[in-house]
Order: sequence, then C-alpha cells, then structure tokens
Amino acid sequence: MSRLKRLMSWLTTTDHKRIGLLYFYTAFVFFLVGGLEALFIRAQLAQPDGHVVSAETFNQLFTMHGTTMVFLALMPLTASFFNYIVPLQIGARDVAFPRLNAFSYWVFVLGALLMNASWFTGPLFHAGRLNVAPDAGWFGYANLTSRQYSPGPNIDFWLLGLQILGVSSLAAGFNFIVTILNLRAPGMKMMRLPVFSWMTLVTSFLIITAFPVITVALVLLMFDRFFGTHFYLTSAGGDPVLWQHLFWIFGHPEVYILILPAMGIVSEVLPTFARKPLFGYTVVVYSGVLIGFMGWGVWSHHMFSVGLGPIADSVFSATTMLIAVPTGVKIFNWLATLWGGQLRFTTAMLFAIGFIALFTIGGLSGVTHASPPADLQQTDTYYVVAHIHYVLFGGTIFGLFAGMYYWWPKMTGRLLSETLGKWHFALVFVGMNLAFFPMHLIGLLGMPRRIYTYSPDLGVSTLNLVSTIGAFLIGVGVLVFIWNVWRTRTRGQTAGNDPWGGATLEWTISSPPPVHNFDVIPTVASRLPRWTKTQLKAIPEGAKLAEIHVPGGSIWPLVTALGLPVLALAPLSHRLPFAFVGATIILLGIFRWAFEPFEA
Amino acid sequence: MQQPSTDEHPVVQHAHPTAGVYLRVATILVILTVIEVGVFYVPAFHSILVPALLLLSAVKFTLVVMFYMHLKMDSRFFTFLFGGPLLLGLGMTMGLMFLFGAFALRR
Amino acid sequence: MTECWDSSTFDAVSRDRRWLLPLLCAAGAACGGPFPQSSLRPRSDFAGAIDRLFTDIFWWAVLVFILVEGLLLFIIVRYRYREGAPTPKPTHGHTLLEIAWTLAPALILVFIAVPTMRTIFATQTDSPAGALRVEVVAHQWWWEYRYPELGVVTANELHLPAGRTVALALTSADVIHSFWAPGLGGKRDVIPGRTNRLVLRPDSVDTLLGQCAEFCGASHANMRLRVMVEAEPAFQAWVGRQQAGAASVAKGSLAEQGQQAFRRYGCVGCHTMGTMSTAIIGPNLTHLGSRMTIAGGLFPNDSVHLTRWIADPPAEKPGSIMPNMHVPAGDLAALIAYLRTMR
Amino acid sequence: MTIAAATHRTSMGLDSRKMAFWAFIGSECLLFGSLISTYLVYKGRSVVGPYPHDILNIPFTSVSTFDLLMSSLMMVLALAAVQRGDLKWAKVWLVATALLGIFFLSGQVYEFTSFVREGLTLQTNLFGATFFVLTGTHGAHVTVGVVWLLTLWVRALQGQLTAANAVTVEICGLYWHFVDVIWIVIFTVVYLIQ
Repeated sequence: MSRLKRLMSWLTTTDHKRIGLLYFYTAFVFFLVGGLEALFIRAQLAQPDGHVVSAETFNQLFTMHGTTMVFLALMPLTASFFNYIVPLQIGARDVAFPRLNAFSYWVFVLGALLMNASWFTGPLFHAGRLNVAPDAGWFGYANLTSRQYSPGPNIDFWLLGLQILGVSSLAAGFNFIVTILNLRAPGMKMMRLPVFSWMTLVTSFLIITAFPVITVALVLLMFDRFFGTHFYLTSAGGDPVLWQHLFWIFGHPEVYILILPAMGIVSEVLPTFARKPLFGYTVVVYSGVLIGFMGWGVWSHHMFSVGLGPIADSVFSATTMLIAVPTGVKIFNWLATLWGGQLRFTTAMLFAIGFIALFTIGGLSGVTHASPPADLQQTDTYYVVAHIHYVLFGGTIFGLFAGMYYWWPKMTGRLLSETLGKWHFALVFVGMNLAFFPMHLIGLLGMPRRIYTYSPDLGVSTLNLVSTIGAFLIGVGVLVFIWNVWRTRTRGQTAGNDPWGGATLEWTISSPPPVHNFDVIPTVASRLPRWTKTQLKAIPEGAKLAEIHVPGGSIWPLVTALGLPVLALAPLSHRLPFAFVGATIILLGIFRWAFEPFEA
Repeated sequence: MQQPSTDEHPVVQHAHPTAGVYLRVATILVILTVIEVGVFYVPAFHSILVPALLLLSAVKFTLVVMFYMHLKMDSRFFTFLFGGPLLLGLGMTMGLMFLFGAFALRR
Repeated sequence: MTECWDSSTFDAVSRDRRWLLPLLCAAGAACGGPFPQSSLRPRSDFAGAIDRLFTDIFWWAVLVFILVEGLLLFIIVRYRYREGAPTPKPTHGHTLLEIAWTLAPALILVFIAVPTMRTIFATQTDSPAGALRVEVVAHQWWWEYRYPELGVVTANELHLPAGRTVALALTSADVIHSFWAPGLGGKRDVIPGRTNRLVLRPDSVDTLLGQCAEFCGASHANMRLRVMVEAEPAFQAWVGRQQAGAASVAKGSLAEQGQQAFRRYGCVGCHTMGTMSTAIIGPNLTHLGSRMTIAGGLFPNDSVHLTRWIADPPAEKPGSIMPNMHVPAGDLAALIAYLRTMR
Repeated sequence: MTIAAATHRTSMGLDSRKMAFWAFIGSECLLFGSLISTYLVYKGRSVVGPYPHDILNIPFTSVSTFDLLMSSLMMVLALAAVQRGDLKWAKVWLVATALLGIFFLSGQVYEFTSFVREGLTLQTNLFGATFFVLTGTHGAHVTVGVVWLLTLWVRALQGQLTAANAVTVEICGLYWHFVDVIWIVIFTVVYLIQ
C-alpha cells in the first residue's frame, strides 16, 4: 500500500478497532499534555512564593490541566476501550453505527486541537503574549467568565471547545447504547453481559442525559459573551449561581462517567487473575446502575459553601451519603472476589488492586465532604484536590492502566513487559501517594486550591515540596510505561489468543482480531463463556461459513467533523463568513454521508 | 451474516393505528387547545388556571407521544428511553425551581 | 522530634486532635510554626462545632479504612498464587453477605448523618439581637469591612471582640469570592447579587489568617485577610481610633507634600481619605497607618513595601486594578510619609 | 435515514436506527428541560419591561399551535401512506407537513420582529433573553425538521421511498412530533401561564 493510501485508510476507517487505537494514542498524548501542565503547577508550588511561571500562566495551567484530564484524556481513554473491547466482548462485528463512531473520534480530535490552540495563538488576538489558554478553572464559574472580567479569547476557546467535545461524546453515547443493547451475540442476555460492557452502557446513558445540560449552560454563556444577554450577570437580575447549578447537574454525572468504566475494567481484571468469577455479579451490576441514577440527585453537594439554606443542604447531604452505600457494596464484592482465589500479581492485577486501595481512600474523604458543615472547611482547599485525585487518579487512571496491561496483547498482539510494568506500577503508586496524601493535610492546614503562590507563614512548605516530589515520581513512572510500549512494538512477546486465561469472548479470537472480529458469531450460554463447560460450541455443527462482508470506509464523517471547528472560528474571530463556510461543510458532509451506499 | 438463533429477533414493525385513529386524536388535540385558550380568557377559571393548563398540556403531550409517536403500540423499551430522561428532566426542573425559591411561600 | 514543638505549636491543634501532631511532624511540616490558617484550630463556636463533627466522621473513616485496607492486605498475602494449588472454588455470591455489607455502611452513615443535620441547623441560625454587625464586601482582590453601627470602614484586617456574637453580611462588588478564615469556621461564598450570612462567636484572643477560597481571577492567591480577635477593651480602643478623623499633617512637612501628591496623582479618585475624598473603588485609607498589611494582606505595612507597591502595583500583584501612576521618586517618598502619618 | 447501518436481526428485535433516535429524543428532553428550567427560574425576575403579559400575543400563537398540531397529523398520514406503499399520497402529506412547518416558522419570524419593534430584544431583560433562546432553539429544531421533510419529499419524487424503507419516514416523524410536543409545553409554560 502506498503511503497516501495508508493514510487515507486511517482517515476513512470505520473499523471500531482502528478507531479504538486512534482514540487511545490521541488521548494518551493529551494525558501527557495534562501531566506536563500538572508538573508545571507542582514546580511552581514546590516552595512558597515560587517564580516558575507567572500568575496568569499558572491560572491557565490549572484550568487546562483539569479540562484536559477530564475531557481530552480520561473520557477518550475510556472511549478507546469502549471502542476496542465492547464489540468483542458482546460478540459483534462492529458498533451499531460505524461511521457515526468515526465522526465521534474526529470531532474529539478537532475540538481538542481547537482548545489547545489557545496555547500558541495569543499573537493572533493581539494579546501581547503567546498563550491565551482558558483561565477560569475547569468549572469556569460565572460571572468571572463574563466579557467584563475575562475580555480576552481565553474563555471563548474553552466554551467553544467544550461544545464541540460534547457533540463527540453525545454521538458516541447513542452509538454504544444501541450497540450494547442490539448487537449482542445470540444467547448473551443482559445478565450475561460482561461488567465492563454493562458499565459502558450505564456511562453512555449518563453521557446522553448529562451533556445536554452543559450544552445549555454553555449556550447561555455564549449568548452572554457574544450577544450581550445577562443570564449570569446580576446587572439585569441574572444570577451567576445558575451556572453552578447547571454545571454540576452535568458535572456530578460526569464524575461517574469517569469512574464507572474504570470500575468495569477492575471487575474484569480481578476475576481473571484470581481465577474466580466476580462475586455478586448482579449486585455489582445493579449498584453500578444505581450509582449512575443517584448521581443525578446530588449535584448541590459541590455548592455547600454557596449558602443554599439548611433544608437544601440537608437534602443534598442525605442523597450524597446514600451513594456511599452502593459504592461500598462494590468494594466489598471485589474483596470477596479475591477472597479464596489464586491471585497472580500481574501488572494489570496490581493496578486493579491499587484501584481498590486508593479509591477507598477517595471514597472515605468523599464522605467527609458529604457533611456540609465539615465540607465548608474542606471545599476549595487542597483537601478536595486530594479527594478528586484519589478518585480520578487512584481510581480512574489506575483502572485505565489495569485495562491497558490487560488488553494490550489483544489490541496489538504483543504482551507489555511485566518487569517494566511492575516498575511502572511501583513508581506511580508511591508517587501518587506522595503527591496526593499530603494534600489532605495541606488543605486542612488552610491552603486553598488554585493559588499560584502561598505564604511561608502557612507552615505547609515542606508538605508541598513532598507533594511535588511525588508528582515528578509519577512522571517518571509514566515515562517507564512509554518505554514499555515503545519496546513492545518490536520486542514484545507475542500474545496468542488468550495470554491470561480470561473468561470473556474477546479472548476467543486472535490477537489482534481480524477485521471482521469473529469468523462465526459465537452463541453464548453463560456469563463466563470460556470458563464454563456448558458453553455452546462457537461454530454450530454443520454451519456453513458464509462470506463475511466488511464495510468500506467513508471520508464524510471526517468532513462533517471538520465543519464544527470552522464554525467555531466565527465567534472566536468575530468573523461571520466562517459560520457560513462551516455550516456548508457540515451540510455537505451530512448529505453525502446520508446518501452514500454503505452497509455494515 | 448472523447465525439464526432463538435469542435474535427479526426486526418487527408493530402495527400502527389507522388514519381514522389519527384523525380522532387530532380532533381531541384541537379541542384541548381551544379549551386551553378558553381557560386563559375566562376570568372565572383564573384561580385554577395553572393546574388546569398543566393538566391539559400534559394530556396533549401524552396523546401525541402515545399515538403519533406510537409509544402505545411500540416496544416498551422505547417508552423507557424516552420516559427515563423525561422524568430526570422534570426532576431537574422541580429541583431548580425549589432551589431558586419558586415554591417558597410568598411573604 | 520533640524539639519541634513549643507550647504554641501544641496549642495550635485542638485537644481532641493531638494525635495528629506526630503525623504532622513525621510529614516534616510541624516545625513550620503554629499554622495560623489551620482549620484544625477552632477559635469560635462555629469552627468548634465543625471541628467536633469532622472529628466524628474522621474516626468512622479511619475505622472503615483499617477494615478495608487490612482485609485487602490479608487477602493479598493469604491468597497469593501458589504453585500446584487447586483451582479456586467458583463462588458466585452470597445473599446474606450482600445484605450485611449493604446495611453496615448504611448504619454508619446514619451515625454521620444525624450529627450532620443537627450541626447544619445549629450553624445557620438567625443572628441574635445585640450581635455585632459587620458588612464584608469582597473586591478583586481585597476585602472591605464596614461596621454600620460603629461608623467604621477598614480593609483586609477584620477586628472582632472575643466572646461576642458577630453577624457577617457578605456581598461582592464584582465576581464570586469566598470568605474563609479557618479559625473562625467554614467558608461562605461571596456572590454578586446575593447577601450571604455567617453568624459566629469568636472565643479566644488571637490573630487568625485567612484568604479568598473561590478562584476569582489573576490575583486570587493574593486576596488574603487577617482576623484580629481582641478582648473587648482592646476592641473598643481600636474602634475609638478608627472613629477619629484623619490625622492632621504638620505644615511644611514632607507629609504635607505627600497630601498634595495624593490629590495630584488622582488617588482621591478611588480611595476614601478622611474628609478629603469619599471614593469607594479602593480601600479606605484614612487609617492606613494602623494596619499591619497592605495590598490585600499581601505585604507588611512598612515604607519599603509601600514604596514598591505604589511605584508599580500590577508588578507586585498581577492584574491589580490600581494602576501604575508613574510617581517620581521624590513625590513617592512624600506620599509614603503622608500615608504613614495616617494612623 | 442519515444512518444506514441497521442489521436486520438484532438482540432486542428493534430497529437500531429507531432505538438510537429514541435515545436522541431522550437526550433532547434534557436539552429542552434545561432551557425551560432556565426560563422558569428567571420568571418574574426581569428588572425592566416589557414583561410577558405586555407583549405575548395569545390569539396569534394559538394559530401557530394549531398549525403545528395539524402538521403532526399530516406527518402521521404521510407515514401511513408510505407504509401502505401509497407513494402518491405520501408525497402530498410530506410536502403538506413541510409547508405547515414553514408557515409556523414564518409566524415565528413575524413574532420575533414585532417583539423587537416593541422593544423586546435578547439584551433587554431576562424575559427577552430566556424567551428568545428557548423559542429560538425550538425554531431551529423546526427548521431542521423542514429541511429533513423536504429531503424525504425529494426522495419520494425520485421514487426512492418504499414501504420497505418506511422507517426513514417514521424516524423523521418521531423528530417532528417531538418538536410538536415541546411546543405544547412551551405554549403552556411560556404563553398561557404568565
């Protein structure tokens, strides 16, 4: 294949496995970008009155660190596993809408690039500096984001980027709901669905219900900034607190969008390496569903310091505490899964066990936040920073790393080095605790978050230095992982179909799987197809192998996706023609897409 | 190509109502709208204006969804896909109105 | 390790939190001093109530932590892979166990929820009659305090009498801020268009640090505050000094030149200064000389820092709304002399 | 019809495109839910007029509401015709639906311009901002629906609509009716309950 042809085959691909890989590599690059931003933050805070970066740059760094990690790294990393693994786990040839899937990916890349372009495009806006990155925090509280208090293009990049990323997430959400519900292999009842696929389904429902709310919140902000309305401005009776409500109505389900997939991965990894089925499968599934549902009724616990009144505080405190119950149940079921097993401590298993250990800490500090009076001392301090990092780093990222070591052989055909993997785990585990545990104390001792400098009088200088050292240790650990991935390309041990003895369908086929996944769609007779004797044969007696139709690629998802950032250039540059060009591209893309002969 | 099995179902088109049903539903919808506007203009109803209007529009909403969008005849699962988020949205609206003091007794 | 503490360090941590001390020292932080901004050092009824509640929850969390992590460690050791061991028995679940570990956390949460609700309602009461009213106005990036009954207006340093209930009314002049002096109690957001309230009774004489806790723009980190909790006589004396008019300047002195410069460079356009000007964009400077800090609690109030500050405010405090007035050195010295006189 | 990837056999026996579209409609519930919430939360908080009762024209909007209800009727008739394989009537009902949609949109354009003439703009007050953004979003949905209907009509003219692919019309119908029920809510909440 010529180089151009190969490039085109990636640009037009509709294969869920290729899209999964694209998601993985892109999101991993943004994970590194977000990590780099974190290291700058920690370098600045290593000592009091630090001078590594300016106040303005620091504010951009923590804003983009949060935004990048949530929307450009963790969500798309989970999406890469949704894409690659879910169709294999449920015994499908592809997702329900392969071209929509490609569209999701391209929209994500383009939105991410648009938002990060703000690091280098200051001169275009006569800003007198290189970087005009968003700088109002990842939850961008109004009215700091209004034109009056943020006149530059910083917030415009943020809100337009988020709008575009929302389109990507929504499209993926619809796609995976239908895929999981409608494309299961024969015999795979819902209660035989692997837990990771179940959590993908719950996550997808959360995405399609939560993202419209942030979309509206951002639309209102756009109107405030571009058309002079007063949705969040007090000057005409508006209320900046409305933004907080809309943001957190989205934001809390978003937290579960980030953690549930990781819980799903852990629920796959633990049984495999304990050689025991998941303890209490139904309970684990239902508690995942319950967590997703209850996530809708707790948003104001992010706002206890707003002063909502004792009744609202009590109600949201009670609902928040209730969520601790299904979460605790999950942890106990994982422990019971390990109990009595034969635990093989592969790197994937280490990360999964690390998940339990660290997520428990994050959950417990979460309970202290659920009590509004206690939260009044903790919110907006480093204590809450510690909490979210125990949940999102100790939880989500550990879960994702477990998934990477677990499914890497399936995705590439080669095993990652276990020796390097264990170094990776040790460095990240130690670094993580060194970086984030002291933050509990730093917060309780009075250091607010989002400050670019602090006084030595606070007495938290040493703790901050320790935290910085921990952050750099994490960085070293990630470098080890990159080295591991790099050397595995050529020197990795080949994997075979099933290097771990896994129980689910993805391990029945070759690594990496053929384009059409399954020669014959298997018929499933149990929850653990590869561990159960009652499993029906994959190929029924006398079945004739029909010719497998592989769908062709399509360029129109990419073209349609291209229209979105072009459209966004209109408000960004205050030049209307971009809007017409962008809309034309989108319309053209949709029509060509709709009338293109395509079958999957 | 998929292997035939007991667990896979061919896509069934549920029977849709006839044009006669559609016309009858349309008639009811129009009558309800006329009543709504009527209630709005008759001063005698003003004490019960809000609950009456909410009830009427809920009935119209349900009629369109049940008959024109075929939820009455179609798979229950579609009712869940639509009703779940609808209830979430309603809960969100009620929650926000409570938080912004819309239900507080006016003093 | 013991040489780290002096009595003030020991005092810095409340009685039921003494167990934290070795932890703090082990973490290498304890030698840093008495933690003037610590939330573990309650100095009011409000902060005390929060502290007791947090201690309760903390111990429940420790209990669960030990249980879960201990169990996990035990499992890791006990059930690690051994060569030749039989394949484990496939257990799929246990209804009784599931019920048990659903109820246990629920029960613990009841023990947390009840005192939580009690504290919520106890700490959000209406202010009693006779409480000292203080209006806190947050600005980018400094604090304004108005005592409407006393006719006193000051900035950044809040003076409160010990033992008397105080009712703070919090409003913002621009964006959302959050008023937080951990020793006094939990933070409360300061939101434009709303008036939030904090009712509390400081209980011991002390100087507490605090700062804005809600990100509010470029110099959010530099929006600091100080609370001087004083005995009633000392507080009354402070009020008396603040109520007095602006200090007079001697004829022909450097300070008098400074007074003219204050007018000439347009300082009067933003700052209240005695009867000379009544502008309210920046802090009231009538008694600037009596304050310990300047620029939002950022620098000590001495000639050196005052000079650097006025010479180029945005360089000292990023984003500062106070512009660089390009005051030449001579006038600057006069200005400083004048401001230092304004006690 | 933008998506042509359904398999003929599915785990739930439901058409994948229809399922995706119902999920989309569920998602839209939250979109309009947020907009309506914003309208309700800000109701009566405008500092200056014009206020709703000064400006909303109930008789005019009643006609628009009636128009949209009738368009829904045309839509179901179009679907019934396609399912019967009656292409001739399908064309008629499709274009009738689209025309009623265009009529509704013209009404909205007239309403917006007259409001602006009477001094209510996006910037005037909270009522203006919430009203225009809510009804404008609805109008944008109607516009998309009209384009979609006209596309189907052109397909019908080309003879490419058959009973076999009636589901493409059905999905367009779901969208159109959903836009209609949203209007039922808006008409009550914004226009009638002042």
